[in-house]
Amino acid sequence: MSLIAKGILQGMAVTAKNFIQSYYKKERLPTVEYPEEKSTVNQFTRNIPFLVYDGEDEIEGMRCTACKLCEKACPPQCIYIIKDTDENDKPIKRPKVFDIDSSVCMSCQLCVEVCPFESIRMDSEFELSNENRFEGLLINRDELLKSNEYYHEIHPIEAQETDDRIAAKIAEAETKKKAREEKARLAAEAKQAAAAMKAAEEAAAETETSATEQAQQSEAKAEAPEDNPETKNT
Amino acid sequence: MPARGYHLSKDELGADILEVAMGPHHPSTHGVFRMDLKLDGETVVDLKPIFGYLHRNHEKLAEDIPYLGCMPFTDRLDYLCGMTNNWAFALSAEQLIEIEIPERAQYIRVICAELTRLINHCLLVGFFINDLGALGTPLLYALREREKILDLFETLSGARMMVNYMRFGGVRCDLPDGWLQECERIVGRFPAFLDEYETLLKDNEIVITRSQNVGVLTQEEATNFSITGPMLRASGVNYDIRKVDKYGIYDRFDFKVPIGAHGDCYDRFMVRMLEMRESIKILKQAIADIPEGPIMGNEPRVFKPDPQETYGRIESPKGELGFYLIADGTTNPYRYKVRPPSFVNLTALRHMCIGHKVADAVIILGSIDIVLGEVDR
Amino acid sequence: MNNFIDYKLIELGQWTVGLFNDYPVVQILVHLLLATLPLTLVFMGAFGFSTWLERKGLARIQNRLGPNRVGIFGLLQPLADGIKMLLKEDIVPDRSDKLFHFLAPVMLMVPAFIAVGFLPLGDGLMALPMDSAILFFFAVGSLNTIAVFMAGWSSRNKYSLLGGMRAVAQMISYEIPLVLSAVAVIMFSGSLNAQEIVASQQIQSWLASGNLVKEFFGQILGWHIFKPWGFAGFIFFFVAALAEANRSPFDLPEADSEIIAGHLTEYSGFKYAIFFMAEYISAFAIAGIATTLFLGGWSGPVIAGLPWFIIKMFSLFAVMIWIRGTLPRLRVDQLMGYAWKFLLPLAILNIFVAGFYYFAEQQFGSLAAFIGGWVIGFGILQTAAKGLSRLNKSPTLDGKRVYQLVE
Amino acid sequence: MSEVNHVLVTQQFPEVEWEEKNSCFIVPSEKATEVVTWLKEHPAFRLDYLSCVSGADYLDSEVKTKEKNEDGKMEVTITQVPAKMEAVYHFFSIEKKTGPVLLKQRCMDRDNPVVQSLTPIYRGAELMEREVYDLYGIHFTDHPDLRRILMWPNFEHYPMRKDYVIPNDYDYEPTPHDEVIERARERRAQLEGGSM
Repeated sequence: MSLIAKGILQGMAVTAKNFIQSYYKKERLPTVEYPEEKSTVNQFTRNIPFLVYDGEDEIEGMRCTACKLCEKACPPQCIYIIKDTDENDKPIKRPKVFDIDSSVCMSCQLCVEVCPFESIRMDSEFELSNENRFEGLLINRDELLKSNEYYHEIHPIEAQETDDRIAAKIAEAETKKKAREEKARLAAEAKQAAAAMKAAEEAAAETETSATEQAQQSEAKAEAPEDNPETKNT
Repeated sequence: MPARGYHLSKDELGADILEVAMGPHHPSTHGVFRMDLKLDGETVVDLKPIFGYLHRNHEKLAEDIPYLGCMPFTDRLDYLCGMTNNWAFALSAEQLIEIEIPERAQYIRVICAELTRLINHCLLVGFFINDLGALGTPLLYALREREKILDLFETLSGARMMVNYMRFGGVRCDLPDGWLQECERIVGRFPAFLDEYETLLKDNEIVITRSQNVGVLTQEEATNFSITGPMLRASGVNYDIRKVDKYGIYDRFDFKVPIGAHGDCYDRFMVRMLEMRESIKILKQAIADIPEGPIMGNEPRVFKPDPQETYGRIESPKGELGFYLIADGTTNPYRYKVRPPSFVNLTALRHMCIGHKVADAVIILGSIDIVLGEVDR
Repeated sequence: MNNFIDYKLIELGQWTVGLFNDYPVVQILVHLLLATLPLTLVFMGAFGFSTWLERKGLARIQNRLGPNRVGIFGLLQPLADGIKMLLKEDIVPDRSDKLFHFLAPVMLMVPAFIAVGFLPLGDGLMALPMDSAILFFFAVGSLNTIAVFMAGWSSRNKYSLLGGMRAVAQMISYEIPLVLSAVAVIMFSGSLNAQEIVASQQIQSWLASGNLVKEFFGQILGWHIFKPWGFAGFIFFFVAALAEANRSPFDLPEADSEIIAGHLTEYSGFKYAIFFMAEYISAFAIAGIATTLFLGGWSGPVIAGLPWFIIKMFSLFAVMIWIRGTLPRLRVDQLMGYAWKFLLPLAILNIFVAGFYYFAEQQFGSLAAFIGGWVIGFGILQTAAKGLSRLNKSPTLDGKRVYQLVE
Repeated sequence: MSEVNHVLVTQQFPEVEWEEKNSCFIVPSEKATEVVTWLKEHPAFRLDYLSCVSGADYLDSEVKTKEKNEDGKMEVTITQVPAKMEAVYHFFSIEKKTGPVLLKQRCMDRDNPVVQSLTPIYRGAELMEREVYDLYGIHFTDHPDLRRILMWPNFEHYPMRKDYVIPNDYDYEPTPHDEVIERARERRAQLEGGSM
């Protein structure tokens, strides 16, 4: 070290540069003054889950079917579901209670990934502070339910993808249904034709067996897609 | 005035030894960590690290959760480096079920891991200088740069620190549009920040006098103490798991491993600075080469591996992060053990501190780079 | 004359005292009040302003905004802090030595205010006009060692104790280079009187010449800092002053990353505020005396007097803030080593250089002495500094290092 | 995982068992120091770096293996596996850049498991062995400072053991689920009733 320490002066030059540039360079002053100015929430941000419903009515449009897959997948076990029942105590595919304990939730998104009905999604709301430590942080079904429009607002890309996927599913189901109807119709026609043929050719009694076989085959095919769970839900 | 109220004991010559419990609430123990110091004047004659204030028995928790459910818990180990923790766990679990990882996912993993290394190292260097007594200025510059990378992570995975991004057989989602360009821009600007940082600190006479020859670990000691990561390399041992195991696709990148010669705090600081530059090199190559394609193999979410044991490890920014898994044929791990780098690196703390001053004990602790989430688990 | 502000202030004072000509006892009291009250108020205000300045400056250095909520630009922040401090509970540790715990902040504040009294704020503006003001300043200034040690010892906290011990060691060590670097100035100006020291830094012949340009530069070029020994002396003085005022990088007694807050650990509420205030006021005092000794005191072009003094004092304070925002802290043994092995020999050498400079000026004239002094005198000092640092350096400390990059 | 030349070791130390399934050495405790020192010095291994020490706990269990017998029928054989505790060491070689080599010290006595500490040879094992002691209750002889590390000093149980019962501590940290609150209330009432 001589009289003037070079390294120290270099360092002081750096801090002086930062001091001066902080007055005119945005890069040097990244501070956002929070309550007045909120930093833009990224559309990929995830925080606490919410439930999506379609259309106007919260209950009618609810996508959730209370299948409890998310409850099982949640690592800290913060989701709590009770299935709804109708007046005859028959379970219906809708949650009566859907609670998320936001004090326990660790925003891992595993519930979103397991949901087969595109119902549970991540919110980007971050101002969750509450005066009540226990009940206040427990978010119930009605608070969780948010419209699909809201979903589009916060996560446009993801919401569009989801909608497309649902639309594709519906379309697929439609086509399947149509195909089924078509096949049923064809089968019926074939039956009719066969019956007619039978009637016509009872006397002749020639190609009877092959036609019946054909009809049976197509009938079996038409029945097969009925077990597909996805078509049921949409 | 009698010294009533101080815990004083005598050494063999009859001099008073002052016992100070530094922590668990102390400005520079990096969390709830305690060092019981015995001081002769200002010189440390004995040091006892006390752990467990943040213990939550994460290993026990994992035994009741399916493999995938453990993934978000790994984020909380070393909460600064979620990505590398994810990768280490994914790597171990992938050894259990032996699956192929698509090319693109491999590249994404490398990019994320190296970004994490940048985050961790620039934060560590900031805190280290903060421990030296600089009033937060270098730390805040480091935080300023880290913020940009955290924004990248947020766009990618939805969260800034608790990313939960990697999955067995790939990563959770593909890169959003424009992400790579943004990443390239940030990585391209990073060297300018490093230059500024080095001008601020590297030749600073006070930093040099404070940190050189403090907390020296020789090559043999470092190996014997099971030290890993930048700390080991600062002691002059050429051992980087990225080079040794070549896990992922690290063998495709051209990068070098910085080696220190003295094994003191200054070397640890400089090795980290140089490692950041090497990480930037890897990042640039990875961003240039990343192919299109799928990001996920088709592995079921819940699986039952055959009964077996596996140990997967990666070079996390702090050192060797390993996961020792014992599978018993069910969906949950039978035994889930984390080999945390900062916990093991703390073994050498006592050895390094004895004979130095109190102020040195603080910077030696800082140079080890601990995160209590990982130490106590 | 251009230092009319000072004269107006003095006239105002004389007029006020004159009002009480019939009551001699009251007159003395009024006189005392006039000497102390404005000073106290001004420096308390300056303390408030400087905390704001420091927080704002540090924030900008660290790329933050700093206080900006209370008042415009956060200017009322010090007031808010003061109110907060007043309202806070005053916690006294149960087993502490209550009397000394209480006395320590008082003990620290009183000398700080007395020291301020010795500052030549302007031409003739001095609260305690005294021929040996500089000597008294250093005498009073060293009292705060006792206060800090009292605080550290009486708190019965180990961190406080460590802080107190550090403070004693540090302040006693740095007192010596501090005074020795002032000795050169005192020798050169031949007086302990602060006003005369300031006067010795004005080129009197130029001031009297009537030439505006000469008058302008006559107020500047005579400052001791422009002389080689003055420059070196200023560096030594400033470094030692930082240590005396517990400012970074010598803030070891309250090193927050090591010993929490040192001697302040067990103080809260308004006692803590008083500590804070006393420390800032001693920092002002020491900046003021550095201004007096090396930066020409109140002398300056156009509006010589109080404004220039305040500008210079605050600039030095700003440099202190700047240093605080940049540098890490030294270790305790290095700190002592730096004082005894580096500053002290150089300060002594500097006295000799100053002596030779004085004779050279007498013999060869100002200009020759100036050039010769910078070439020879400063060269000697620089060589000595380099030699000393090489001597002091521990053999294993190698400064710049080269790192290997391996495959 | 690289191949381990296990024959070398088993030839040198006949007591050491080689477990093919997990490719690890099972070392009797009394031999552990000797074996490890030999492994550390031997040029074929040079295991200079102890990476990881873990504990593992196995309760009494039954293993069902299905095999086809001569008739082509599936036959289930049930083998009883006795309870045991293991201290598992992962070694690597920094010099040769090989590894890992697994080494297990096994004790069949779950109530009082004692194994040999490797801290005198690898100082890095100090904290990790303490952790195993703390969480599993495995005693390491010759360990310089065997204390609880993560749990508090007067904690009595070993939380990572498989038969450890997690205490009902909802009293301290209730969560807002009605059920949980109810459970906490019940327990509090139970406690108050008991104490009064």
